[in-house]
Amino acid sequence: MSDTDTLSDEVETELLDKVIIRFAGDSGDGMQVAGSRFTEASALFGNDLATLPSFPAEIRAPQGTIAGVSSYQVQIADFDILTAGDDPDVLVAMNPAALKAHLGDVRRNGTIIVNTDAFTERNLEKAEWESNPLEDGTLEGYRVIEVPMETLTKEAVVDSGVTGREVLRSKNMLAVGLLAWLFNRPLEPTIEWVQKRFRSKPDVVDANVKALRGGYNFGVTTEAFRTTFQVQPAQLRPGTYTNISGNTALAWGLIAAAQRAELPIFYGSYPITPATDILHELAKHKNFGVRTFQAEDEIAAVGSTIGAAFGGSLAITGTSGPGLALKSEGISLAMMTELPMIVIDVQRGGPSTGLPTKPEQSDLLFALFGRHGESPIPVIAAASPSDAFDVAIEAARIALKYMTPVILLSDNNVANGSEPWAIPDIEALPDLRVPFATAPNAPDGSFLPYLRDAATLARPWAIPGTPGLEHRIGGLESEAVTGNVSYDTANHQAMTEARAAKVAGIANDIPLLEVDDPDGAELLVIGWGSTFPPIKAAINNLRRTQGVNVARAHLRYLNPFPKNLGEVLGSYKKVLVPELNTGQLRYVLRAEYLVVTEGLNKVAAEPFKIGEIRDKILEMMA
Amino acid sequence: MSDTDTLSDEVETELLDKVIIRFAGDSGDGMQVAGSRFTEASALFGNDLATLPSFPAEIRAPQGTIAGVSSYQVQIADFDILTAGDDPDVLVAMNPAALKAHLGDVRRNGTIIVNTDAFTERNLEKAEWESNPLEDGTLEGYRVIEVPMETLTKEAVVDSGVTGREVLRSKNMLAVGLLAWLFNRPLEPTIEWVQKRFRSKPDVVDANVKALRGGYNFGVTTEAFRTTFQVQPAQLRPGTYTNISGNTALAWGLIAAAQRAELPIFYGSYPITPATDILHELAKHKNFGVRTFQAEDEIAAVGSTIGAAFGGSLAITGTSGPGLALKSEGISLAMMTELPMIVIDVQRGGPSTGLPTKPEQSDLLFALFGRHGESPIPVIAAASPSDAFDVAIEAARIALKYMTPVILLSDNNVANGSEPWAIPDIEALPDLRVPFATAPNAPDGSFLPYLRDAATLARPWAIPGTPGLEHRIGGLESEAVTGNVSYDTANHQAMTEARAAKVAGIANDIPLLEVDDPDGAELLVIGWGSTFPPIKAAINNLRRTQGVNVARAHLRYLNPFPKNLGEVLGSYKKVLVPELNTGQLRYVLRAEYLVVTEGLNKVAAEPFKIGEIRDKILEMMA
Amino acid sequence: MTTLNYTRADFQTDQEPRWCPGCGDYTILSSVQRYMADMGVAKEKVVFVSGIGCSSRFPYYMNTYGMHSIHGRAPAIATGLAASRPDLDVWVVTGDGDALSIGGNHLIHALRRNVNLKILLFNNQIYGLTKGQYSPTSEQGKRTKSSPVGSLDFPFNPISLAIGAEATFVARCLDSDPSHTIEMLERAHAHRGTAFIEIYQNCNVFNDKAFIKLTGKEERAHNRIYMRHGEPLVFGPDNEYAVVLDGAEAKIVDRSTVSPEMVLVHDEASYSRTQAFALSRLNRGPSGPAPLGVFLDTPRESYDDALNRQLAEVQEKRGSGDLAQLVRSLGTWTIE
Amino acid sequence: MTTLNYTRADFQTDQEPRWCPGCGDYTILSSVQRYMADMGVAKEKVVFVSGIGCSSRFPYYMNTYGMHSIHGRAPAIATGLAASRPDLDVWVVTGDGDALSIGGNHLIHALRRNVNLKILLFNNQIYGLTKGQYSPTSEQGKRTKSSPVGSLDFPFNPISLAIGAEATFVARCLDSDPSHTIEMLERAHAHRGTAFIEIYQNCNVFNDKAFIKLTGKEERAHNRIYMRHGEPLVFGPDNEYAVVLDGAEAKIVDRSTVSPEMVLVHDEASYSRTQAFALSRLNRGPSGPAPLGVFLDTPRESYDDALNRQLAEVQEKRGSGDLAQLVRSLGTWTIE
Ligand SMILES: Cc1ncc(C[n+]2csc(CCOP(=O)(O)OP(=O)(O)O)c2C)c(N)n1
Ligand SMILES: Cc1ncc(C[n+]2csc(CCOP(=O)(O)OP(=O)(O)O)c2C)c(N)n1
Ligand code: SF4
Ligand code: SF4
Ligand SMILES: [Mg+2]
Ligand SMILES: [Mg+2]
Repeated sequence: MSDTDTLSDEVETELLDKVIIRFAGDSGDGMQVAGSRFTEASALFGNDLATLPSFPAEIRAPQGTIAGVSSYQVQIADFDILTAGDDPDVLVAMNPAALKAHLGDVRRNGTIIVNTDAFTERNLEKAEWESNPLEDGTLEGYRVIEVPMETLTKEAVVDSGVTGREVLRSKNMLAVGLLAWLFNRPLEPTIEWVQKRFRSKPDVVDANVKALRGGYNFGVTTEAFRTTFQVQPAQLRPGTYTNISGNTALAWGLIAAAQRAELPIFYGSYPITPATDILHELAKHKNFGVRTFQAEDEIAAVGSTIGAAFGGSLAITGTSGPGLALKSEGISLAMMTELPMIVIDVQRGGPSTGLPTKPEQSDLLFALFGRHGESPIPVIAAASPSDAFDVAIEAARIALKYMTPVILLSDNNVANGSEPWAIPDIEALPDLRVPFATAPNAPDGSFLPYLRDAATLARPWAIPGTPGLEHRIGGLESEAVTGNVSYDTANHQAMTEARAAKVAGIANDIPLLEVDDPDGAELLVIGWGSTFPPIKAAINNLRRTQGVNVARAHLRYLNPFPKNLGEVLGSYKKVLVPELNTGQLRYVLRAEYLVVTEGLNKVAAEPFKIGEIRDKILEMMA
Repeated sequence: MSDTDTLSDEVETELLDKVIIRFAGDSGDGMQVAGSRFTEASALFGNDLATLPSFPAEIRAPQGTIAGVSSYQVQIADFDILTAGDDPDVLVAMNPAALKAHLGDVRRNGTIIVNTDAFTERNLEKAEWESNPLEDGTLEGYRVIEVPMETLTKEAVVDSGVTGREVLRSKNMLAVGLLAWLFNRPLEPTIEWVQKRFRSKPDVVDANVKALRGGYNFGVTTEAFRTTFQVQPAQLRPGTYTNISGNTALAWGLIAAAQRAELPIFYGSYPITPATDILHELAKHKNFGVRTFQAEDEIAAVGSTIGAAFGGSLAITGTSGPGLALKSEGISLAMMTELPMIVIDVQRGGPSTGLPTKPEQSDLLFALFGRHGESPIPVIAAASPSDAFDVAIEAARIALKYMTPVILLSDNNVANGSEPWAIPDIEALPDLRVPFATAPNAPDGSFLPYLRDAATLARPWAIPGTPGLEHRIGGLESEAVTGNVSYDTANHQAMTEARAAKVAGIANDIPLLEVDDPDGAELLVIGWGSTFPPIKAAINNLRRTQGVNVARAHLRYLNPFPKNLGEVLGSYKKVLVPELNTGQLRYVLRAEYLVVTEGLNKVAAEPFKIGEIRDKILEMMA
Repeated sequence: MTTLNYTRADFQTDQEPRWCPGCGDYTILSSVQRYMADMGVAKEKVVFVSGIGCSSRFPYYMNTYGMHSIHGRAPAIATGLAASRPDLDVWVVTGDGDALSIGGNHLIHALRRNVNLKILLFNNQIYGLTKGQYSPTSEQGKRTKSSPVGSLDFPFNPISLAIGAEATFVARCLDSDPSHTIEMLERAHAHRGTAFIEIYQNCNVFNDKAFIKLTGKEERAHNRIYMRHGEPLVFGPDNEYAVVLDGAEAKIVDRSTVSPEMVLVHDEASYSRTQAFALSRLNRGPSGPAPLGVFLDTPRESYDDALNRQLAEVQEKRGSGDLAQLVRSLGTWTIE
Repeated sequence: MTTLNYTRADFQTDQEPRWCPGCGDYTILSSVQRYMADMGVAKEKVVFVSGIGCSSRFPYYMNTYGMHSIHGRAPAIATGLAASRPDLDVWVVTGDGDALSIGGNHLIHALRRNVNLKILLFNNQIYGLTKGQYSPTSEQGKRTKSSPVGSLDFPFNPISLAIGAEATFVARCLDSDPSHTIEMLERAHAHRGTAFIEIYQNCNVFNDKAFIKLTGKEERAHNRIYMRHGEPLVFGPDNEYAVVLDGAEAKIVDRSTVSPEMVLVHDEASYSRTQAFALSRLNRGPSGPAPLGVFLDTPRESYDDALNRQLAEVQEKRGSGDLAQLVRSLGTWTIE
């Protein structure tokens, strides 16, 4: 089992809060204006540093030709050190020629905002595309946001009194509005500039402001994701890499787990931001024997998943906070019938509908205690987009081996962030095969569905269709071994203890917590889930730039904890726990180990900036 | 606010694990056989002491007349001290005459199992009933189990080869079967006796065994409740008393709260054992302006309750564990829209469908953390059947004053147990009135739905229909003060903190924890919910019989805790926490106060016997 | 009654609608605001309850009381409000996903119970807010991000489902036909009990032109079958088509091929509900001629009226509740 | 195919049924066990999935694979099982509360999707297990513990709801008519896709004699309308009643008052579904003449067949999945 910490050595990530956006389009598309407006509006980005290198605009070439493409690159970084000649993370391509000219420079898995209205037959020809890049897979591997900019601009400015050619002139403002939503920028500075710039033509002002708001609204309404920071792959260890998002890595990890377990996948789900892309990704891979089922609601999603688990599939259901809240009763049934199942919770800003496109880590206590009755189940969390692949496999291993539902926690940062991922050797992935019960397991030739394996305490998996092992399972308390309904009090005590012991026993089957502590630090920074990249970057930075001696550890297993966690916590004078919640892991550590830790907590629904963690560490070291 | 401890002084309860059952019927009804069979089968009742005083059977009087009634009383006690001449807790009345003869002796609020088939016009006349006691309210105040014994016996023995008069002779075995289910007795001893007694007539054996099982099945299927212990009202303080069950006390407490708040009740619910009787009780009192709504499911139950709260009702929804699991998302919405609401969870054996008729306290962590996102809400628990009345009023007070959903925890013991209750002076009950907002609260004449009260941090309650205060609320994060949808990160941080501070602030508005510690004990026994009667009885017994010096405290408020709880816990060398779960309050006390406590834990789904608590205390004092 | 002279502006809020430019929701919003200006109900009595979806953002843009609740639960929340506050005018706004996917159970039970609610279902046959998955009304085989090789789901016909669930008022209108929409809002408001209106709404970003047969300039005259109570069901630019009954089945024929008395006369008031059901089967989604207007208007006592009537009857029979008497009703004993 | 010669005993378990003596569930259990003995399917391929209620105890008494799941969710759980294991014979047992109250959404979506499931709904018009509250099929005004002055709820007609929800096989039978029950089980099993059977089941403790009109010795002959495909709908001791169409509405008339060709001929195969809907409206609950038998049998491709067909088609087009190739599909770069 690779643990997050070993992985980190492969990818020596250096996280820079930095975003590079390149606007490309026809000279008439107003890309310079769009770029400069957006940069000015970005003045509020922490300790902004905005550099504006602009590429030499081609002399007036025919519209739609590559030669006629002009571009404008804006670079916003939260950090003083900039590597030269960085590739743009985001390309705004106003037509096929702009895409053709600049696609090559875009960072792998970067975001491409493309004006679909301009992708006409004629324009594709003029830009020398053989086939339409939007459909022929050229843009595979990039996050593509398709925006019908002309249509939206026309409708946005429809009653602004602007007509004819003038209408489409404010198309660039629509792009700025969408980027304002994507990068959390205020509209006011741009509105003020437009009002001043076109004060003599009120309807042009009106059109530009309406287009600006139209673009912003498109972002709000289509819940397009906010990307605010980018993992800057500094020094990578030898290997073959691809750039991957958390949701994609989770989907591929599940497919890999199914192959290693030689089981078909059944994914029962219901669309919800930010988990829907797992359904979208898995739906593409029917040729891996993946069955995706878009249920009528989350209760049917977890219900159908229980049915598929009963039938012998690797059964998974994925959702976010509000969906997990609807699945408590179903998960409790899966726990009582002791069927293998993975429940993915891609956390988002809560509570209730909350902030759907915002990251937060506020479902931990819900994952641990979110069911009526004594119902402990394993909980595991992905630390970064690339870690999600291994965590999916580990969740499957535990679910299958111990015949239990497992909750896999991710969040918006992991799901929609992306980073380089060292492609593993598929054959070297763990063997997850768990034999189905095929023969009676009782002396008298009968089958006892709750006769537990001595080592794992798991009950046998006898799937329907297996001759001679007919049996009934259900939500009422079952009699030990026979599984018949039992109201007997002593039996209920014994079964409650057995279910708890089975989950607790998993602690003997997971790696000890590794601590990155080069030279005996006094302060330990410990995190879980998506705080891994910013904690690691902050500590690397402090060690490298100020020689600060601080230890670092990251928890993948939240239930059961690694066996040495208590010991690790006890061996440090101070412990800092950064979390995007009000201190949920700290609460559990107090309960489990009576240990006092310091928190760095915010639910401001933005990932931690490296500076925030760095300053807190320095404060605690002072 | 009366706290549970003050109440206990009024009712000096002395709990004896003791049940007295009287079988009454025609001499031909085989009551002696039924009684002796049941007693023998009870040998397994802990340190059983079975006494068999039998009332002189009347000489053969005409069938159905009072004179012809014979009876048999069996008394099972788990405790050495018996008060003479106790009234029966359970009367099995095989016909109207038996009921007429023995009803007067039955303990108030006792259980009456009546053979409805015998309540014919003729039999009523012969037993000198003016009207049918089953319908004219005579049995108000008793727990009545109506059993069509002749019908059930005929159908049970239909293919046992027994015909004519012989069929109904096994009617008494049906009664024994039902009592075996009610008091958790095995059937085997009675079956063996029947096989021996009628070994020469196999079809009579078959009929008796089928009738026995028929009675047991009727109990199982109709989930009739198990009563195993009885509060023995020893010395009561002066006052007017009635005997009340927890579910009835809760319903009446809600009606009282509604009157004190001058609000109509809306009870949105869905039938589920063991909470259904609250719906049944409230449905009787439409003349108190009580609206009960049997929804299609628990999600619609909590949804309709949210709608009624928005409309200005005192809105309550009641269920058990599996239903609470379906209400997490709805409760999260109520918390985000900050509407007043009471959510009653009558806990039962879990997890999943679990043991519906069994008591357990295993939903505490689920009540505290059972929602996605940062969603703390007040949690309060009823300690005994009579305490439920005050707890209902206190839950309403908190919900209305702080504009928040409140979870009220009860369980099978409280719901179906019964005890003497000192009838309070209605006028002296707290005034719960909370004024609706009727005027704009902003300088510019507008209405700000999230402008918080400085003291309570509660937002104003402006109900639809109020001119000028039109506003929108919802599940998305709201902007402070205006309530408009806000994606702003700083606002989300501020609103998360405000919601948490509002709930935490309630600690300043609830009584300090009272400790019953006459002479400075070293050991504190602290409990919550339905462990109150057995803890109190065990400690009273130890103090009285062995002069043991032990302190006792009971928590009504589980979130927020009373402000002095940390201090109280710290001032004792040893703390014992008896709970019908695997240590959930202990876990929370460790997290909140880093305090180590000893647990007395069982999920054997039976209430604690006095002896179990007594022995644990003695063990810890040794 | 003070005379209410509202204008549409009175029903607009300071929150600027956030739908995509060109979305059908804008026109429905303006139709509702225009209707409510003349509805004759005090603004503060009107409450909009929605679930989650682009359509469910509606309450933020209406200057009345409103709740943007959780996915699928608006009918249940509105039921609690309407049942406890009979003086209010409660409207539910929901989408095809919100009402027919996760909210299906609450919808059919609200329709069965006949609570005093007006349910507006914006059917754009797609999940808009979550960016384009198929919905329970999407045509089978539709390719979307969650059904890349075509969806397997056979769609609901919302009108047939409503009629099968004992609904007492069922109608359909088009987002782009404001006057007919306003007429339907009026009919729904006049109906005491649950009124269900399916509004075909165009989502121009993820399911554009789904209703083109009914909105496209040339085709719409051939496909809109406006139903008027008591009038023969004829349609087409020159009323050249007619609806007839073939046994229990409604069929579209060339009017010239049948005698006038064969043409089905629309009867929205038939409690057998069968004719309304037959008309609902005329179209398999909006891909051809589709009936518009009121399918069924068969009032029966509303749930909240019956609930409040029961309360009054019990109060009358037993007198208003006396708590002091209630707490003694199980018999008492006194200790001096 | 090995010859299966099962007897009823092969399908009985060691768990003694716990229903009340005289409950209708016993007869249904024996009918199902008798049918399955001759169904010709290997016992281990049969799975019973139930929700919660007295009826939902059924799986414990069938010696097959079974799951007693949670309230209302059996159709969803069975969907996941059937969709992933097309080789299995999946049966759902549910009650009027389990399927039409909390489980309404999963029922209508399972019917719409046409997954390969046989759904047996034991309609006793009461909540039995929770001791006698009214259910969505209880007659309006019914006095029960949760409705002491009469329930306000207008009941569902389960057949009308199923037809409105696009069900492809809808039938009804009586617990106390084992041979007809077995005939319906056979028809349901022969139907590829979702088959829905409403079984009138007497709860003799909380709702005794609810179906007396159809089971009482004298009355039943006057009230049982057995439907046979292709045969005229006539019933009564001497076939003295007949069903006719009055417009789209089905009505019961004295047979003597109409000419033979007026009598409606039963057509269970009409995809318009309207005649079946009309027949479903003949009875308002079991209080009078009620149709029994198959209302509708209109097969279309089952959801699980389509799902597995899609998997095969994609596998054929793209070859079975190659993980090594997939993880490189976003483009890679190598660091030496
Ligand atoms: C419990 C829950 N599940 C899923 C979602 C995600 N979600 C939000 S809107 C939506 C679909 C909305 O579709 P529809 O009702 O048709 O509205 P539209 O956006 O098309 O107007 C979904 C699945 C959610 N918000 N809550
Ligand atoms: C989530 C949940 N809500 C409520 C219940 C309580 N409950 C058990 S059975 C039942 C009704 C069963 O009625 P029906 O389906 O008609 O079955 P019957 O007992 O009549 O056969 C209810 C409400 C439960 N077990 N789970
Ligand atoms: S996504 Fe579709 S439905 Fe939603 S706002 Fe945009 S156009 Fe309207
Ligand atoms: S309560 Fe009714 S349905 Fe349930 S087992 Fe008894 S008779 Fe049958
Ligand atoms: Mg939609
Ligand atoms: Mg029922």
